[in-house]
Amino acid sequence: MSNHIVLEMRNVKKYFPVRMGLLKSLVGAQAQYIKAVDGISFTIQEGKVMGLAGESGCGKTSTAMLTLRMIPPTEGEIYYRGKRISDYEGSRLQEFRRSAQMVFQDPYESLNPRYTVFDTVAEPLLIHKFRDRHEREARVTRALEQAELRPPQRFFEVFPHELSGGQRQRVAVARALVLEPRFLVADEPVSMLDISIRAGILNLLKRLTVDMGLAGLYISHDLSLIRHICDTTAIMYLGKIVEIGPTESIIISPRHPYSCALLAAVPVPDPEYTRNRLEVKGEIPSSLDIPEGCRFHPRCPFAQRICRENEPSLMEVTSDQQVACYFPRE
Amino acid sequence: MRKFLITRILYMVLTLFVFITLCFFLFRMLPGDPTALVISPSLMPESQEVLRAQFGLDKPLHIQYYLYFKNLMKRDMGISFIYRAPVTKIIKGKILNTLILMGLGMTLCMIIGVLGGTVMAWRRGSKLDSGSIIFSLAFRSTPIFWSGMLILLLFGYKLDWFPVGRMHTPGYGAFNIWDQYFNIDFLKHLILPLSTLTLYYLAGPLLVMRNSMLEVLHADFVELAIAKGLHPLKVMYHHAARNALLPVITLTSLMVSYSVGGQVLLETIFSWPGMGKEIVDAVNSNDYPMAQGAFLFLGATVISMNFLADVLYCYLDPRIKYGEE
Amino acid sequence: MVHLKCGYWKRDSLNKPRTGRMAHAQPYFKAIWDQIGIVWEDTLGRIGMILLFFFILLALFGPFIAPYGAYEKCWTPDGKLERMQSPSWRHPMGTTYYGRDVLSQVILGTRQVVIVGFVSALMVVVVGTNIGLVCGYYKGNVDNLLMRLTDIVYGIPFLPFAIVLISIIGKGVSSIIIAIVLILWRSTSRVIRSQVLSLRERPFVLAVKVSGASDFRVIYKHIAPNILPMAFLYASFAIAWAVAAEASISFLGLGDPNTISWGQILFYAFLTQGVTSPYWWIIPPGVCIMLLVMSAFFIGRAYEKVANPQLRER
Amino acid sequence: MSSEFLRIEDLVIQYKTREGFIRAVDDISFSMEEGENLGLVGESGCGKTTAAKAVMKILPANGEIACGRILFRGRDIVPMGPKEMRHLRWRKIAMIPQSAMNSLDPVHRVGDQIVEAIKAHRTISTKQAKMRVQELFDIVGLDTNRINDYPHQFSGGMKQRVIIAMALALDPSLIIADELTTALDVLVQDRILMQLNELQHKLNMAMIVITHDISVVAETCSRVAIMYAGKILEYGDLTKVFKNPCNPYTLGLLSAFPSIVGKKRELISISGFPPNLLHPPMGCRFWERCPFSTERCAQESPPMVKVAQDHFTACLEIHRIEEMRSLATRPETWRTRLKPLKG
Repeated sequence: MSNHIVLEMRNVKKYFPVRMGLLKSLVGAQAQYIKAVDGISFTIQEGKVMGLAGESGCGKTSTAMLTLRMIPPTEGEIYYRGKRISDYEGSRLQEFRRSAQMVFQDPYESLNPRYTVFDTVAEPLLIHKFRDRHEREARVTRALEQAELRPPQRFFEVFPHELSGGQRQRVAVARALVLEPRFLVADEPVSMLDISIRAGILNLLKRLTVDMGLAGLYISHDLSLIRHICDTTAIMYLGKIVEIGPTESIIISPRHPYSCALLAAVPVPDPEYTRNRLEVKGEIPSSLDIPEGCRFHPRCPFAQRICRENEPSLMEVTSDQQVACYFPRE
Repeated sequence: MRKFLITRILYMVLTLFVFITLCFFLFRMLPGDPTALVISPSLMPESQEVLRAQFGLDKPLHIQYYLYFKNLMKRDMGISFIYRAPVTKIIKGKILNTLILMGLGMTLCMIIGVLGGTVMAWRRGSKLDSGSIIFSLAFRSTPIFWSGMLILLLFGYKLDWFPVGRMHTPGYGAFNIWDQYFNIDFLKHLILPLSTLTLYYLAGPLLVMRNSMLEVLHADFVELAIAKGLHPLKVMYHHAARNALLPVITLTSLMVSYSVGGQVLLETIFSWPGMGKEIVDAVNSNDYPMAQGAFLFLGATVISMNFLADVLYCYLDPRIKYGEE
Repeated sequence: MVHLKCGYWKRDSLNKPRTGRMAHAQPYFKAIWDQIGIVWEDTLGRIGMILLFFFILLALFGPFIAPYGAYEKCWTPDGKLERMQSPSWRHPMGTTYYGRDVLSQVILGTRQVVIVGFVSALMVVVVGTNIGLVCGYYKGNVDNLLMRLTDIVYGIPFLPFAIVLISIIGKGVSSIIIAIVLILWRSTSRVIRSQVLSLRERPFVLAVKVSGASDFRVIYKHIAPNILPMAFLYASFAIAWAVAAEASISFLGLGDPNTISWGQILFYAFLTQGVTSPYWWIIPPGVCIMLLVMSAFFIGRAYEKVANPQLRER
Repeated sequence: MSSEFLRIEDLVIQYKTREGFIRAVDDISFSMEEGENLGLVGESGCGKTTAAKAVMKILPANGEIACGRILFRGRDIVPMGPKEMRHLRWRKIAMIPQSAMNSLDPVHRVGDQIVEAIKAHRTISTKQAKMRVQELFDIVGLDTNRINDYPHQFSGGMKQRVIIAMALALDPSLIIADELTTALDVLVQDRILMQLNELQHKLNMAMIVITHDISVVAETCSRVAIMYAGKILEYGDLTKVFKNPCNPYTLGLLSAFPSIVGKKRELISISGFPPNLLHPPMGCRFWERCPFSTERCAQESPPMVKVAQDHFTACLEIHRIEEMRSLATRPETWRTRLKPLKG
């Protein structure tokens, strides 16, 4: 397996200004920002999938939008195969769009109800000016084939409401593949699907990344699913990565208290298994008002004075596992 | 809540301002001499001069605009060519006639619409339901002047149950407001136009209430209310109807805007001495100061009613009252 | 409802044989075809469509059917003006005070009503939909500005505005259409905007944006087909509205004096006879207005079920 | 009269649609004891929510109980009139609906909505009821100062707790929890499940846990019923069903479900989709997707058979269970059986 880095994030930040009323801005109130992503760095290699886990509102989706350059970063740099795409605009951005695609959470919402499967899958080709009708048909056929919708021709004229959830998600995968991208983001692609067919989609995504040499970013709040598909995993909390490393080592020996709590909270489908819960206090604070020091300290059961005063950065605990905590768990 | 109200008041003032400005330009688009707007050709040359100066018709447009506003603030809208009296004075005498008829009509529509719509949604698919839909839509499709004509023809002229048009029997002189509106004679004159108005506008609130009720009846909180073991009436009125009411309130402001139009036709048919009839008469006799005054007044009514509906909505919906986060 | 959430009861259609594909207009084509089908399924909707079709035919072929001209005076063989004749074989709907044939007037009056109804409805929907699309899609300042404008237009009472406008720019069919369009776009744009606001957040829109689609493409190729039901609903309401408005304006004597219309027939009746007008003179045009407006309302009501599936009978 | 707490016998529920009748729940039976937790597991559209709603008789207008009995403490509630039902609802049987987020009336204060539930069944003063609400807020871990807030001022997890507080208001003996934690984050989900479990043991309430998440069932229930396309396929003691599954569908579900503990294993995926309930298959509902099905499975509907004490299954090929268990964890097993679609 080659070691090529496809996507790299270097200390990327995304702040969204809070809309103020006219009155307030006249009075000259300080502009407030939602710090959705607050300085994250990671790399994804060819043929590998990185998992991004965290509670809702931790900045997972904003991170995904940044990697796809759907939104520009406030600060920091994003590299795609060595090219700095963070300040791309216009035609160069359009060119980049060909190589980065996304699969969405809700297969009932992510397909246009008025488009047939063929039109849905061929749309990216039309956007990128594939004028030859035969080529389009060939590519759509191949994409559907890759998404295991067989025989592809039978799905051409079908509308989304005639398909089952799993089939729809496969159409969404085909749409993402039709431009032969190098980078694929999947945002909770199976959470709306029935359990019995989840693995089918997951295995498909996994196989495609390996076979086609894609780099994958898999976003989920469900660590047991992340475990199944991802090579590396990053745990996010309030816009920052608190722990990152190989998936199995994070699952088996999480170091950050937050990761520990998150993992301990996942229910286990075994009636005889008893979990060791790790209580964390309160609820996730608003990203408008991020705590001083370590952003997890108000909820952390092990917080010390230093945690309240200084913010830890990612430190290596083992050769490939990094954690942002002064007192990592053993 | 306060923030919401302040923005609404600002919007209302802005809307009024733009509306008044629009009015200024609209009436200055008149073909020919702009003086036709304020100066009756039948006036003495001297008094023509006085008016010309007062309205600054010899001055550039922006000064005219300023004077127009200044006069408006002083409640001076010029002199009616026909009545040979200040427009403001004439409007003052007719405001109430219009507002009473319109206000009563709208209130009746709302009450019948909300109660009826609830019942229709409850008995959805029944004969009562589909009958009411067709009945109300039929009336809504009938032009109000035509139904007014037919009603007058039938109940006034043929059957002679009610007087044929006007607000009072000719020769009736009222001493005060009480006397003008609270007597049998007025009531008799009121019934026909009021029922025409109500029947015409009933379809709006009735059908909106029905539809919004049907929608709410599928809502999860209604299911929970039933699961809580509440009495069906309580579920119906305390939860379903209370929520279903909100779109109907939004409709009110629309209805006021429409009903001002209806008022014009209604007053023409029933010879009701109000602003609607006034604006038609004024336009037909090229009495522009009067037309402008009436138009301004009717627009202001609509704008303030819209504002009131907004406030009412805000009062009824806690999501606005206590700020959506 | 549980079972409506998932589509797997519908998968039978997978097995249907598929024939050649339609071109790019397909999303629109399918949307439009769906709408017509759903209206046809509804009893009242079907009645509405038949009535509307009838009036369109009348408007097209009126001049070939009408026995007399609109303003033609009818004379008896012995040279007397046929004033206020009650219905007879010669004049199935009687004659007017001016000795004109009411039936012919009603038939010939259809054309202006239908033209005003359709032209202004089309313009209203095109203007309103586009404003709604732009507002809802771009949000921000453009939206703020246009929505304030909508608020202001909501403050203008329609009929008084039309009266004043026509008295200023002159009588005529185009004046009526202008007056209607200037005011009526407001409700369409407001409703479309709120639909677009929610559509633009739907993942399928994001998906084509990820692929690099331009704003224009997103708006007109992906969002617009999905708001068609709403646009159609408002188009049918706009027809009803425009017809009623035309009738009202003509009734007030502000219509085109040289073109007959139903409102104008009633105007002359009211002008000469007041409330004592004979039934044959005022009933036919009034009924026609009512039926035409009603047909549009019926179609609209049937559409409402598309726009709002909760109302669909199950 | 049986002394059982809740017993459902041969329950059939159908929805009337334009295309015909849909049997959302088709001839299911189960029972539960006082204070017991029963998990109702199945995928979307399998009829689990419908079955639960039937227990409270709050089916949508087009749904009806076609036949069967629902015995609550020995009394059949199917023939009960509206008045009797109102008496039973919330006081005896409360529910935590699927979409707790939307289940609070947006125009009323949350406290008032709970007070309303209390006052519908008890004759106490509003003041006393309010005290009770404060107590309940305390129990579920909500700030008591917030009882006069409106629903939109709460976060999703908090709304869920309001609903739980409401469900506990009258100390019901049965709570129906429909997808209790699906929309919540893991940490919140975990805390709510734990709290509910504690409360339930303290108050000795029975609970029907409806979910697609078998790990939630594994942690909260003592018995389980696996539903598929309107039928119960396997049913009984939780440990027995999970440790000793006797139905291919259960085997499939368990092998499809990822786990965070233990060795990482490959997940299976059952090809195909559930049958159209407008025209359900003659035989076993699962036969089309089942890798072990035979001709007989397509023809005959399997009866519920007892395999052990408190462990039942509906499968005609039960004698091959050992073979099934050994093959079920392999993804290839479930891939091979792709029935040709009927033309």
